Amino acid sequence: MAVIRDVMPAFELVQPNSITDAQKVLEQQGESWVLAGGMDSFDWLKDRIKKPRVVVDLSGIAELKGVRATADGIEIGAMTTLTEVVEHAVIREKYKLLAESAELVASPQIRNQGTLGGNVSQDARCWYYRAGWPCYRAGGNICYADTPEGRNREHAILHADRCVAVNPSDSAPALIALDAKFVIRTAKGERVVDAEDYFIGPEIDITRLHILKPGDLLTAIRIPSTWAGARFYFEKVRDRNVWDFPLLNVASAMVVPSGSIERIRIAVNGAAARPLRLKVVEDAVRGKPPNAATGEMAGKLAVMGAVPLQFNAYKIPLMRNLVKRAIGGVQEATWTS
Amino acid sequence: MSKGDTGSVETTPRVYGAGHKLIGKNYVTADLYAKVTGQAKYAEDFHAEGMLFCKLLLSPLPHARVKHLDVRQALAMPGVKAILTADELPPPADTLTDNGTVIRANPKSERALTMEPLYQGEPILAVAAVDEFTAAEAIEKIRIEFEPLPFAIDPLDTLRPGGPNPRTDGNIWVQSPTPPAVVGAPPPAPPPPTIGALKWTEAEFADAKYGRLPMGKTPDEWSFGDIEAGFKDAALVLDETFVTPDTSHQPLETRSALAYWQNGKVYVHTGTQSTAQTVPAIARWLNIDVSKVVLVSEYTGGGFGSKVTAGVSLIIPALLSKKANAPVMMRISREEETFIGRARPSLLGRMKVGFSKDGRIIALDMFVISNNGPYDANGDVPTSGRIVSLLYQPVAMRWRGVTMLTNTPPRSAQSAPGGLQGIVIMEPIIAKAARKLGLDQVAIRRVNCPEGKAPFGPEVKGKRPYATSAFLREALDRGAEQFKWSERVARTPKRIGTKVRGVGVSLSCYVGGTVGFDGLLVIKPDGRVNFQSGIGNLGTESVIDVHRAGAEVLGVPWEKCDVTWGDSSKNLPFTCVSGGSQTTHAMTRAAYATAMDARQKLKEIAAKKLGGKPENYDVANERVFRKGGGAGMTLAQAAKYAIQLGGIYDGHEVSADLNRRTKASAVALAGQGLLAAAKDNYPRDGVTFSYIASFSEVEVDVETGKYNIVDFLAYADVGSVIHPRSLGGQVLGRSILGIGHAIGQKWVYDPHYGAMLSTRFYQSKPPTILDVPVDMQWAALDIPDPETPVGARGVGEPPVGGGCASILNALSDALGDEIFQRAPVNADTILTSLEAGRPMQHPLMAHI
Amino acid sequence: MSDIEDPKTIECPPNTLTRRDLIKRVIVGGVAVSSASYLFRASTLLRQSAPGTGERLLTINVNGQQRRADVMKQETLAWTLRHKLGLTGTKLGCDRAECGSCTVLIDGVPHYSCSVLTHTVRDRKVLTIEGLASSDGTLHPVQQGVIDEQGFQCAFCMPGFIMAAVAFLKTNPNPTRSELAQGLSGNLCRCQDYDKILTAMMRGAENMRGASRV
Amino acid sequence: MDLLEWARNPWGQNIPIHIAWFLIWVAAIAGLLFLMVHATYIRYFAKARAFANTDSPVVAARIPEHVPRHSLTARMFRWVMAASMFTLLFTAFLPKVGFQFDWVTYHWIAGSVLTVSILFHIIHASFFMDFWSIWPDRIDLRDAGRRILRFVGKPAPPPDRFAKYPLENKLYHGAIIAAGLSSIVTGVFMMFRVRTIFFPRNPYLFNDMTWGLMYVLHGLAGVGLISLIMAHVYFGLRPEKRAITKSMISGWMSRDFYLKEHDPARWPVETSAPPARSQGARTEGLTDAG
Repeated sequence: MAVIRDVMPAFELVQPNSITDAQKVLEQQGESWVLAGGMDSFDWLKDRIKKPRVVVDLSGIAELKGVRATADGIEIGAMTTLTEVVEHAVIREKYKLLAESAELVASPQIRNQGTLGGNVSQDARCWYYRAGWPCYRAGGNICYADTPEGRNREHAILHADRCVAVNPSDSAPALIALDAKFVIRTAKGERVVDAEDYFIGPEIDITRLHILKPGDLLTAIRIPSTWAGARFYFEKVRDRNVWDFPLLNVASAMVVPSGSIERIRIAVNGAAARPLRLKVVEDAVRGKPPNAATGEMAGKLAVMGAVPLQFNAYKIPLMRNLVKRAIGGVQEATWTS
Repeated sequence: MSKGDTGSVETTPRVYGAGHKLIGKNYVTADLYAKVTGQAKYAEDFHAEGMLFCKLLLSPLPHARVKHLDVRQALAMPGVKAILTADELPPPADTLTDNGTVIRANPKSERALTMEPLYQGEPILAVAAVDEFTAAEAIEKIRIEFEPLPFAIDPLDTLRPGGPNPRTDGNIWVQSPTPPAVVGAPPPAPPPPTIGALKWTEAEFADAKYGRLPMGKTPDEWSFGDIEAGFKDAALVLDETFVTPDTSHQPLETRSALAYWQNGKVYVHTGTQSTAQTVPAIARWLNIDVSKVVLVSEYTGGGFGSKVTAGVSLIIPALLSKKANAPVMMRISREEETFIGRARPSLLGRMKVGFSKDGRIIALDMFVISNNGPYDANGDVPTSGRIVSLLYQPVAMRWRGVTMLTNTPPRSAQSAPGGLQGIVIMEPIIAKAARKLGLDQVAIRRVNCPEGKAPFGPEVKGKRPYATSAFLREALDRGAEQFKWSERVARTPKRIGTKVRGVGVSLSCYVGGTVGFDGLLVIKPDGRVNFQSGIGNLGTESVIDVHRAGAEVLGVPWEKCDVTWGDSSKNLPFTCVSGGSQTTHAMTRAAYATAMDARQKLKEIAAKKLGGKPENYDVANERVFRKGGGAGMTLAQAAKYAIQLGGIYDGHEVSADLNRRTKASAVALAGQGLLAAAKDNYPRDGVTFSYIASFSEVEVDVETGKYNIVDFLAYADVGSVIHPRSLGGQVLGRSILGIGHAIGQKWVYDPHYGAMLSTRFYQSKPPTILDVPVDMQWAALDIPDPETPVGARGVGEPPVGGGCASILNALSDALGDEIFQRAPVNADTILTSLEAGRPMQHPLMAHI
Repeated sequence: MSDIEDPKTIECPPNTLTRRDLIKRVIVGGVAVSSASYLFRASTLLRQSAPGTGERLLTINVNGQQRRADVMKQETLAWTLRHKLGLTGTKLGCDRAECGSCTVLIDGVPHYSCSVLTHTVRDRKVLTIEGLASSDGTLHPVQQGVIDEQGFQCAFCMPGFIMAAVAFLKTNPNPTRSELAQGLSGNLCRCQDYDKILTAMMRGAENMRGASRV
Repeated sequence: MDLLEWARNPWGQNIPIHIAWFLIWVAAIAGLLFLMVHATYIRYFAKARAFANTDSPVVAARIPEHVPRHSLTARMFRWVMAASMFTLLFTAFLPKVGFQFDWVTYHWIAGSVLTVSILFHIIHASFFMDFWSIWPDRIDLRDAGRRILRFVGKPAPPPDRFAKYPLENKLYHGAIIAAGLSSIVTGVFMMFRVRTIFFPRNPYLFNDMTWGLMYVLHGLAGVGLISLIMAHVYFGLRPEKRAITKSMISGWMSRDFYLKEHDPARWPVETSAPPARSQGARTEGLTDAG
């Protein structure tokens, strides 16, 4: 049977307006596809790689949208658009790290439609996987990128296990650095997990980047006030300044009361199948001044055990330098002309 | 993040077209209102009653034979109307040139569909159905099995001893000689090329181990001067390998087409770079008479060489429409365009260059091979040699090259075909030489750049051909001044923190015009002048701009002028294709000739009616009148008289030297007013080229490998300026097209399956608005070319090479010569090389 | 788009056209005809395909008009606009949310209409390039800016750019070139006329400010 | 219901990628059913079993109290193999039934251990042990025939006692060889597809179809082993087989059991002159655990 990579296949569109209804639908319908902003989903559908019988559109569910103040920090509905996140006063004031990361996602139109929940739950962008090839991640038994001649410039340098795809999310490392909690609604009820536990690598499940099981819904992301107004650093390195996914990005939150790092959380993405929280680095720099020397040390520590593929060796110095900057900072260069 | 509006170049706005009323002046083109309101109809915007949609089945293999095909299930689906396969295509037709020469069709050339796909993504068959949804479902119901055949996506792989052949019978085109001319008979055409196999020895491949391009036998070679002597005398000899990327044209409008048959004629709506020349192409592809083809192409969403005469794929809806007896719309998806749309061939180049101590190039040994795709050979390889020989004026030069076939999508001319590649291979070497010789980058280009009737290429009949003119040195000097070159070079520090700045300059040039085409206009009895334009409307605005020259000659205000374009049934003249930057030059000449013809006829009419000799009359301000005052008449009156007089005056008789297509159009328009039609017979001493000096500054972050283009200036030597705004758009637009080759555009292929991985924009990386400075600068010398009456030369291609090369030179100025050996240059290249202290990227591997 | 009839007024395709009519309609205003033929084909499809059935006739507010159309569940807004409502000013450049040619405003916010399901904009206001000029034909200040500066080349990307600019300039009426570039960064121009586009859009901003003053 | 999972390779060709995982349950259930049927049969329906006893007291007297059965090396190999086999089965199938963990590393390490131990066993068995003792011989086949006849109530002479290994044991060993070797051979090649310490990763060693079949074979052998090992453990725990199981730990079996079940003529345990053969009286034996 021939293949065509154009024109969305037919599906039944269900548009619930409450989480409960959404869950009912997901329980009743077998192979159904959950549609948030759709910026990732439409690729799968238009390429006719995924052909769900039912698509459940969450855009009508008010309770999934908006930013609410909580007793301790804020709660962001999973269906809140990235633009709303970028522009929200409280986020800009207290959790700028998240705003900065969201602002660097794709393009303005995509941020107007793409949601925070979607951004953290999006699938890998490995070009073999996205071409619909039967790789491990697609349920097959091969990785086409990690072969003697495979093209793997954008692939993993850490924690690869058969699959070498990376997680492409920009907001994920920021949320990990902010110690965010992800609220998941499952058939059994509500479940809250730490940001870093929301993501899983191929060694655990090679077909998914996160812990959501069919029928589960990510409903909200809570950010505790623990890191409000901390010293933040976010940097994303990509080829083009619009649209492109990160080659690597880094997010850090530090509390530096008196010249030395008291508390710190730091994460990178684009290096492995899940955003990596760098606990080793955190422990190593705690109590040290946030300067170039500490940064150097942190950078070297961060890339320990990194294994380059044929075309992605650059990611090692890149990650080293990004971690270094996230802790030691970077000198702003301005020429007078 | 573009830092463009900090530290930008301030300029005094230049005034162009001194002494002219229309030429060199800005105005609003007639097509703009429709564009800006969304009324402008591109091919895909047309609809027809009962229109069917068609979808293509593409080959998943790079080279294979269809072993088994079963479409019954698809045909049985409700809503599926017809399926077209390769065996239903008309046989390729021969071409009859205007001088009667018959050019035999090449049976091995590309066709719209095939049962032996030669690249992944080549169309096998097409399904027409009531809608796209049904057509797509039908494609998935088709059973098809392939027999895989050997394939090569890398030109070096197929050159290796025992390497795979991209086509069953070889890997290169072989041209057998043209038979001798027979007296009386039309000049004979060369026989269609055949396919042969070229393999190099292991010994010849030895260099590849060290990242240097191996140099085996090549079918093509030329030289002038004594290069060995040159290398002996040289103060510095450099031997460098450089590889340029394969880049898709990616016009935003894909090659979609709508077709239907009425009264035995096929009506085709599609985008094209030439309304006039696409009609015979369609007739040839469908193997029908030209008179049976109507082409509608009012607006074309970009071409850049990929739609020179549209694309052969348009016969698919045409044939399906005949089969299903209904209009058929073929909407080409972006992915399909990536395959069947065209691309620029990558060139692998190796240059041995000998410099005197003042930087003069005294010997140049150039070797290039191209990655051509499986079908007809492109001119990039030979052109690269001629452009380099003109732009750097080497004292002695040898050029060798070969065009290699591969199982990758077909290539075609892309803005500055061969020119970009030649310049981009050459410029980094000049930059390196300047550093080694301690010379200023502008200075070393000054001593080498062409001037006046500069020679190029090898001798033809004992004499080297030469350019009509070149004022590049002046452009270089003025550009350096405007860009504050010396200030930027002197500025310290070069590095602040992790950021390093570098400046780059590049010369650039390309063919700037052809001659010998026709113009056609009618002065209507209401006094309005109607220009017939066969030029494609692909955004350069030359479709309208060139006629300003005619209006100026006729002394008619632009408000009284109309331009007819975009529909071959509307009697258009024989026009050049808008490719190779020929239009502005060729068609202003034709417009000028036509306007002169109209002036002459006006004077003759006046003389007939008012007495005296035609030469006693003059034409200006919409009147023809006796010199020194007295009797005269308006153009409106003259038009009425022309109709009364008939004959040569209203188009019933036209000059014999016109192209038959122009004659046909004139006949159709005869009697509507004063009809002027003329062929451009103006003499031209030399070949027309246009030139650009490009300047850029980059800021590189050595910790991330990321860089921004801080500033850019292109200074143009393109003859007289016709329309400053569209010229500026071309100069900067094509510069960025070149810049794209430096900062990211590429193809990525999986070598094992011969499949393209970079089918999406986020993978092939066309530049975005944030990848270039927010205020780029351009200027033009506005010095008329002495060999053309209007003085204007073409501009489309010349800026491209300079755009790319000036960025590469700025990068090596910032980072040194040990960073890259190929374009594009990205964070990965920069970081790995900086880590290692030498170029680390696989230098010769294709599509990484 | 006054020459376009509302599809709902056409029940079946007029099959009594002369050839001349057909060609005329094809080239000028064939849209009404096409949406008719679409209605026809859609209803046949309705019978044959199981998924995507259910209630498909919907009314959307486009350019201030209530427009009815028969829309498949998997249909994108770009497709509905172009093929059901005849609003072909909205272009499809990539159909994958990475070129911006299909940008329209939904409740004043720019979206890639190639990546919006029509069924999700039922109760929202859609504005396309065709709805920008006022009914008397006066161009929107941003459109006028393009005319003033001869912005764009092939202009296939133009409608998307203009819609993005119109929305951006509402939030930031007096931007620097860099800010404007950021605002327009979701749109690709392959003629790479970015510099002239920015100039034209800056002029558009100026025109808008001028217009708001009077 | 498809027994294999198929995929379309980059060239659009259909290739099997592995077995359908429900076969795991099929194998487990099959194993379970066998145990139940067998246990029930033994408990309620099994006829008394008879051997032709040919020992003269003289012979019996020559048999030592503890009949040596398995050398230390043989036993060590046996338990190493068992351990790696269990690791392989659990790391292979637990993730498939929902217990997700980092399994691949354990799997290929256990696989390597098994491979080495099997290689050792082959050499050891071929050169240092009575290689043929585990393969059915003519008498086994003859006796099998006789037993069947007696089972269906036809007259037939009683079968001889076993040699070192009962026929069932030999057949089981054969099945294990088949399943084990196929999973080992395919498994070794599959190590080219993951990162191991042995060789650079190269998934293109074979063409897609060959690889697919290899994965299928590996899977089938794997699920096959589930049933086989279930049966094996079951027998190991059955009362009448305990002596054999024990001997796999201690290395010896008692003279009584030896004389009941094994024919000194076919499995001589003392080096003196071969025992004289004679027909004669019979003794009631254990039930046949075929």
